[in-house]
Amino acid sequence: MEKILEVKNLELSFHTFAGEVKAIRGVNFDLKKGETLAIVGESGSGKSVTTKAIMRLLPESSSEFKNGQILFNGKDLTKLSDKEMQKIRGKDISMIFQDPMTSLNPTMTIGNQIMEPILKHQKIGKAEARKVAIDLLRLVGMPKPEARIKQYPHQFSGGQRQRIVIAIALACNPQILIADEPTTALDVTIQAQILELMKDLQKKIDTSIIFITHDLGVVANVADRVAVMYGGKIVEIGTVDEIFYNPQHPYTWGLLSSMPSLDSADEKLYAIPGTPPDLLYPPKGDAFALRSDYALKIDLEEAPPFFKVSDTHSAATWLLHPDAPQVEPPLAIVERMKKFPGSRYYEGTEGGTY
Amino acid sequence: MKHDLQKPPASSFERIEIDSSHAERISKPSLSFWQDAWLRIRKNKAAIVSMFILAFIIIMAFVGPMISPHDSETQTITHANLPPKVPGIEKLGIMNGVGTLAGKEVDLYEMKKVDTYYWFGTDGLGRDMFSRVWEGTQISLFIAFVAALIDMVIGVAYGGISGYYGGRVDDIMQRIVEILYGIPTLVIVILMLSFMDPGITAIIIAITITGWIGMSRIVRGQVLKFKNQEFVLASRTLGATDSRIITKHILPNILGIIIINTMFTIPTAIFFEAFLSFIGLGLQPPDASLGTLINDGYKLIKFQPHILLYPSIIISLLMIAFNLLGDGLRDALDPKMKD
Amino acid sequence: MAEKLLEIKNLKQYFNQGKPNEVRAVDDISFDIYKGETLGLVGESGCGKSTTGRTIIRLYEATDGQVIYDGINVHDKKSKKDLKSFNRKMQMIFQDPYASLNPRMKVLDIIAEGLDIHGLVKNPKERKERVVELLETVGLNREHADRYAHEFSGGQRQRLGIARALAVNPEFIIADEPISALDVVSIQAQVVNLLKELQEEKGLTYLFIAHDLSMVKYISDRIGVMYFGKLVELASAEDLYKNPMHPYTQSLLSAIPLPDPNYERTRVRKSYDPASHNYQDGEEIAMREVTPGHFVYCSTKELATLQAISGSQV
Amino acid sequence: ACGGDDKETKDDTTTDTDDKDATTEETEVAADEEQVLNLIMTAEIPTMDSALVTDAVGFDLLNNVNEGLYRLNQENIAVPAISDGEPKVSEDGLVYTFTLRDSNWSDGTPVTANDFEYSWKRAMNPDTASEYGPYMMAGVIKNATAISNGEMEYTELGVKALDEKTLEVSLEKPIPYFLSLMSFGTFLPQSEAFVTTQGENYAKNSESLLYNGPFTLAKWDGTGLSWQLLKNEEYWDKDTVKLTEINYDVIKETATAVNLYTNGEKDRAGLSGEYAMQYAADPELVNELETSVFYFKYNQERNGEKTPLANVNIREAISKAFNKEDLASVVLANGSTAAYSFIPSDFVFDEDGKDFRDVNGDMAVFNVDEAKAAWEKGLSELGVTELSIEILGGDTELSKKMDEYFKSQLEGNLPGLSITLKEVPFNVRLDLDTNQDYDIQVAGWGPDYQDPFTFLSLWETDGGNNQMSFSNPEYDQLLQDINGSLALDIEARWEAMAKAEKLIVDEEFAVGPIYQRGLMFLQKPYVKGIIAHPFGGDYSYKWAYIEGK
Amino acid sequence: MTKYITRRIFYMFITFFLIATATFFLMKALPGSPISSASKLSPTQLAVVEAKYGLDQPIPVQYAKYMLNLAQGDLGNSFQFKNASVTDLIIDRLGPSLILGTQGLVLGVTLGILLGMIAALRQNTIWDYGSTFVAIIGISIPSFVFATFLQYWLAVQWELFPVALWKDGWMSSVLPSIALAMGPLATASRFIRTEMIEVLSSDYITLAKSKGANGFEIAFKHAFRNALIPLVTVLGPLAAGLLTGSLVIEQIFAIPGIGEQFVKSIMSNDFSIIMGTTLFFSAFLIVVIFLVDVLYGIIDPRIRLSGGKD
Ligand SMILES: Nc1ncnc2c1ncn2[C@@H]1O[C@H](COP(=O)(O)OP(=O)(O)OP(=O)(O)O)[C@@H](O)[C@H]1O
Ligand SMILES: Nc1ncnc2c1ncn2[C@@H]1O[C@H](COP(=O)(O)OP(=O)(O)OP(=O)(O)O)[C@@H](O)[C@H]1O
Ligand SMILES: [Mg+2]
Ligand SMILES: [Mg+2]
Repeated sequence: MEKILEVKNLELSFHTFAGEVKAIRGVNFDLKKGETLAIVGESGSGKSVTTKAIMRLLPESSSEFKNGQILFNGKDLTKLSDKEMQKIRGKDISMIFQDPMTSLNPTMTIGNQIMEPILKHQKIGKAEARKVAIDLLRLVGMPKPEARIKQYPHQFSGGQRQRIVIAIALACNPQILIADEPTTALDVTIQAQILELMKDLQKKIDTSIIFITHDLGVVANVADRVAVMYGGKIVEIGTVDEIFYNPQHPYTWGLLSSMPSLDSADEKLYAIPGTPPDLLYPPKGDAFALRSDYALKIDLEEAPPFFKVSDTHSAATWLLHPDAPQVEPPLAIVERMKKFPGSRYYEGTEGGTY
Repeated sequence: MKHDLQKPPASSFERIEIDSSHAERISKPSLSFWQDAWLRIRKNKAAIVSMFILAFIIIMAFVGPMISPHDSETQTITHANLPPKVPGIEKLGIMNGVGTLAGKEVDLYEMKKVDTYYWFGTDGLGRDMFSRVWEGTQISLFIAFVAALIDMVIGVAYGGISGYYGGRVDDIMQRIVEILYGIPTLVIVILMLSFMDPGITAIIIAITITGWIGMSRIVRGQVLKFKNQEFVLASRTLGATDSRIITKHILPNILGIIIINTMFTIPTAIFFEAFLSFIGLGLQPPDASLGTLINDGYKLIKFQPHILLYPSIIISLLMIAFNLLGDGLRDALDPKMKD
Repeated sequence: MAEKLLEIKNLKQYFNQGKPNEVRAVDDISFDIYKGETLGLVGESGCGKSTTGRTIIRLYEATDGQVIYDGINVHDKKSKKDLKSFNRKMQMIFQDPYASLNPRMKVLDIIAEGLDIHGLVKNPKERKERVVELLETVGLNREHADRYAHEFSGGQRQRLGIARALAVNPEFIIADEPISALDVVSIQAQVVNLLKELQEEKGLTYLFIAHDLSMVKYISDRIGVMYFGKLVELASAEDLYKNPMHPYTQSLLSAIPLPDPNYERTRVRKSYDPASHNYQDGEEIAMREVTPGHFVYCSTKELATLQAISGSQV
Repeated sequence: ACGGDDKETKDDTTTDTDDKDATTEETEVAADEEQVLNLIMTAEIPTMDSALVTDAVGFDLLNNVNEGLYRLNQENIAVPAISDGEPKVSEDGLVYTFTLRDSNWSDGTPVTANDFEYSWKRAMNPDTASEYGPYMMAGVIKNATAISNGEMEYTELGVKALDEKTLEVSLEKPIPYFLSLMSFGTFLPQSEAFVTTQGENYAKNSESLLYNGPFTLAKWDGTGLSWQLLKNEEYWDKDTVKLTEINYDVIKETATAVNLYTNGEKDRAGLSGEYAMQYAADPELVNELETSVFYFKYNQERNGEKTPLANVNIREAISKAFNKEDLASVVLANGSTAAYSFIPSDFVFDEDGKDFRDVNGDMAVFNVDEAKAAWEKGLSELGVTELSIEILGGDTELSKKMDEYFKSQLEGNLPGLSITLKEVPFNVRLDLDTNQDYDIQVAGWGPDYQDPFTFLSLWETDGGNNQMSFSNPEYDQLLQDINGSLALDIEARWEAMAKAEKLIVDEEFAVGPIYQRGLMFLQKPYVKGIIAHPFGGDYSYKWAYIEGK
Repeated sequence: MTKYITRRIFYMFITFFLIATATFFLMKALPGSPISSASKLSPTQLAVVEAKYGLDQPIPVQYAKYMLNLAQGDLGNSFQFKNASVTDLIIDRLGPSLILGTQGLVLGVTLGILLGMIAALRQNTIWDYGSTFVAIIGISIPSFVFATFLQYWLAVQWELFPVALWKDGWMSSVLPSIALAMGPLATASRFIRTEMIEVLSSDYITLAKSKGANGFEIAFKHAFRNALIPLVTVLGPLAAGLLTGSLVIEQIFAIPGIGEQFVKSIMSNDFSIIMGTTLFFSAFLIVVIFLVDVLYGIIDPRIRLSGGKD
């Protein structure tokens, strides 16, 4: 499949009064046409910053782009002028934010807000744009769009507002849609509706989606591929099955095993102890080592490189180093691995090799 | 996704035990709210410069009259209306005692046979402007601080009660505020003068009577915001009394805003005093404030600019400093303005 | 089951009563909470879960109804002293780990607040020791006592909130979405594990409010489902998940995504339409016991159908 | 100064005294010079109703738009105006019979004797609520005292129109200065027919008024800040009037006035002290001495208790302990002069032209030694070594500055004295004065008629203005004689008044004269012939003209 | 909605009534008498004059009378201007004050908004410091000093505008309006700067940026209206302050306005003018506050549709 976006070696810092926050410390990933890449990770792991860096939406005054490339269809976005970037935003790449309550302008009718990118990027008149906006609203499942287009955001419920935000994002049929926790603020039932809606729409307009969330259930639902972020880096990346059924990084293990399954018994949940690192003072070696049950001596010295697990799957942990000792993943993970052909605990008949 | 070429020694792949309490460590140094604010404000150059200016002015307000060779109240009628003359600087062609008299530039010191130096010149009664200006600064600052303090107390109490108890109480108290807004301040001020002698006290009371409304509104808004915050509810479920909630939870949280507002109240008070002087309700001589000095001086702008100049410079510096400091504090204390 | 700790009878909480913007946040609900159990309360945002919790703990005066704790109606007028002792027995953990800790207080003072109010410690040294003990209980340590809330991460903050509630040795804790604001499951698990441990150690009773159903199921013995101010279903956790009877509960359960791609590929969501009940005028709708311990808000007609279905299943 | 100017102009413009010639001359002047004057007022016109007017602006304008029986001439001597020559005076000096000249109101109707009778009675009518009517007439016009005390109907006032042109005025007692009073605003005529038709609207604006003076008022809306005087074509002496138009604007800020003057928009601008100093060498600066005197008013009894000022030595000490010359020239610096007497100079003269001011010579002269001696004496009489005294002053900048000077001088020269200053707005000061709630007050007085009595009468025991508990039987007796037994004996009266003045200023030190107010203003050199008056209206423009603009 | 407005109007009247009452009694407590030459009159003469003005009656009676007259729209007659009714006086004097106040406000607020926006958009650059400096200078220099400077330089020296007086039509109003504008300018620019900075960091601005909006659209289409909301709340007091605070300016520019007259009335105990003017001011203030609420609703649809602020 064709790579539509490549992020290479992205490094980014913020300058705050307390010092330099190294928010992104070397991020690499790519996005293929039509796929959904989910990025999971704890709060502060750098998910939003990564995507905002792609959109070049970070505050110019306090953020510093240190290194790397962001190639969109081969064009390095970091090198574009503001004007050129404005042409890309909303047209080729668009974005949905977490909080539908605050991401709409309270003093503008939703019609105008939807029409804005259309008028901006497509050479059509107001009346026509209005029609497009109504169609979009209908597309995202808003009843009576003709009437509601004249209303203001506060007259809509949270779920409806998120639909409006999606309508805005889709207004120009973008090649990439970045959804930064689009359902976190919503109820499960509404979340389910929105997720279904996004999947439907993706099929219709064949866009690539970067989907940020920390809800593993949602990841399992929407993603084709998954990137796990921790402390400003991607620690593991692979297809959704690889990540859920054959995870390699202890952090991924932690995430997956701390989730109670609906039919699990009463045993104690696995929990990752402690708190994520403060990126003002990034740790020397593996950022996760201090919270890990599987820490190696080298973790405190040197950051692990990526080790390839398969063509599509790699993870940054010393555990994959040939010299590393074999460790026993948590029970819940072993359970999961049992279902994955190719993992060492595979119990199926398809006969995986390692 | 390349492998490390430099092979690490096998020993480094030993498993280790990590103390889990390690993971809970907070690497940031422990900073209280105020330390944090201080760090922020330190980054704000304008605020820091303002602080220095303020400190300088405050120190000079007290030291100035002492270091001047002339007393502020001694009237040497023969030395009236002299322009500034400063030893040393006089050679540069400024502050050399030359002033305009009857449309001509003359060395007034020579003409009046004065052989001492008046750094800021003299006024119409032959008093030393240098010490007068600094004593005026003292009074202005005093008025400002006391007024701000009283204003803070009343404004905070009024707004606090109104916001905290809400409902009926709030309704009535807000109506009263509306009415107070409507009664002209001047009527109140003049009325007061019939009960008390004009002067600092009267001015301060005048400011107090009318100046706290803004503060009370702000405090009320803040209290309304905080009284339903979860940490206040938590304290309530623990059985905390109203007074505990107010003093331990609400007040400390709105203190920042109160301080910021005070920073903006101070210039207002200094100004109000100047305004009262303009309409003739101000200080009683020989007391002078920056406001009254400016009032006396601005008529002489053409021929004796020095009488207006120095108090104006100081009052402007004070205003600028307080405003910039207020701005700085707002940025530093407002959690929304993180980073 | 064990003895009743709390009986909620016909509790109503209307905001802005009589005004055009009246909100019936809690509209005539009744349930019991047994000693030592965890009762989960789920439902969509705005259905009245928090209000229920807050009314129980008297943060709001109930519009109507009773909350009987240990045989005494909490909402009766009481002396200050009674209130204080009641405040010690019942505590609350809040949803927002940022808003629930006073940003201007040190952790030591936040946690010691209950101790101070109830005079549980005699001197500063004892106070500090007690706080450290509480910190250790929630997995934090001595060095955290002198810090300010804003220096902590979300999970740590939530644990501080728990320590604060524990300070007065309560019997009953209302946990209002203690994990919803915590981002990833691994952090949520810290808190959930802690709550469970504490329950075992201290024999606490919980009212656990949440909308994350998998966690609720994990921690709760029984679960109530709320919909627009009403309790629509109440059953043991196991039963509710295996055999949801109210269509709203069914829709809720079908909407939860699980961290299992294979399951997700096949999950079908049901939607709930309140009109589907087709209630007739005059039909009395109430909580009715369908199977033992399993209550559903339904009409008598529905009850019959439900019983028929579950009967056939047995 | 103005008088001198006038004589010159007369020489310049009029070659002979023939009226006709003068007229032709003047029209010529008017042809090549626009006879327009642009003036500044410092306050609005509160009213143009001569019965109600109380303030300087009102009197000033009335003097220019109306004319009474008498008018002050260029030498500031009251000369017959509407009165056709001197009146007939009865033997006892109690009845004056005026014959009126033929003259018209601005609407063309004749001015009659009834207009005077009506106007004066109207001023005494309680319904009119005139303040100056009772004040000026009581003790002068027959029955006025009784009327103002509400004991008699106002119609009983001793004024009567015998016919169209004859007015008979009866007095309560002989008044030596009566004729000069006749030039005062309160005694102007009003047309009964006009006033009654206008009713409520009378004097509301320039249209609802009638004028019989050199000018008429125009463009005045009753409260506005600008108006105009236009030459009155109906005025009986209109040939003397050269100005066709005077434009007024109210400007309260000296800086603004000076700026307008500099820009050429105004022909005259008053200067306050600070400005006077700055323009000291300006050739356009004019200094004019007014007839207001400012003085220390020593309150001898406050709140029922005697103040230290009840001691004559203390009063003497204070009167002599400050340098009045410095005060006038440096502190005030506005053309004021030090005052060494209570009656101003250039105010009244005897028949030989000798200024009343010179009779007593300088009194209460600044003399530190005498002051100290009196002070010591006073202190020992009081049995104290220190005194704290309050000075009550105005709240204008000038009075504040002056007060500071007093404080410094008095405290410096009188050991043991400490002065507190109290500076309040005018109405507050009046209130304190009425309640006699002060120690020393810096007060001022301007004359209401051209006789020293207007000053001397203030200190009559229990007099309306004597809010300082000064009482001296000898003085009271003198006052009684001055307007009683000596009323017709001009010389003896003159002496009695001098004696009275000496008594209060130099013997009893009841008041301590400070300065006689002067005025400084800038005036364009082409403005000629403005006459300043010592009382009543401030200026007359009847003789003013523009030349050489 | 109509119910809300009726209630508001009812409250407005109550407030107005209370202000009238409070002012009346306060004013009666002022020292001195409105009779200008009181000191010259004998007590009996004074009594006659006072009786004519009804000042001899007990204060409650005077109050009742005043209120009755007020209800009929009669504010009485001035003491200073013996032949003018207070209503006429206020009407005559109001025009210039209103013109100056409005121009000053509009000018100040417009420029202030502009400066504030520049400062916020170019935060921590020379633009920001420059506009902050201008704003602070605006409040640091007393308006009379400022006015004096304007008059001297722009009118006397450069002859661009009339020096003073209310005679050259609009030109006469320029300098005083500028002098008056400084206060609102400073307030507005500070408010807008703070609010703009906050608005610019909000989610919907980020969303707008992500739609491809350029700097101009962000500032004016999206941020501006939202940043305006808090400014609206201070517009009321600001407007009222301009009217009352203009006395200094009116005096310096010799403008027949109401502010200057007001001070004079207080100084001379002109009861009827004090009352009339106060009532007028408070009525104005009350109406302005009401209008501000309406404006609030226009700017912020959240309030418009819920029909009320609280
Ligand atoms: N404007 C900024 N200034 C300074 N630091 C910032 C800024 N924005 C983000 N950061 C820091 O960058 C790091 C990564 O933040 P980011 O918002 O990408 O986290 P996230 O993974 O999106 O978390 P969440 O799940 O809470 O959204 C954090 O440490 C955060 O504090
Ligand atoms: N103080 C209040 N005044 C008026 N209405 C209120 C108040 N508190 C809550 N409500 C309303 O009562 C209803 C129930 O609110 P509640 O907070 O109990 O919901 P919840 O189930 O806890 O929702 P969430 O999951 O969002 O916390 C909501 O419609 C809310 O708007
Ligand atoms: Mg994020
Ligand atoms: Mg809730």
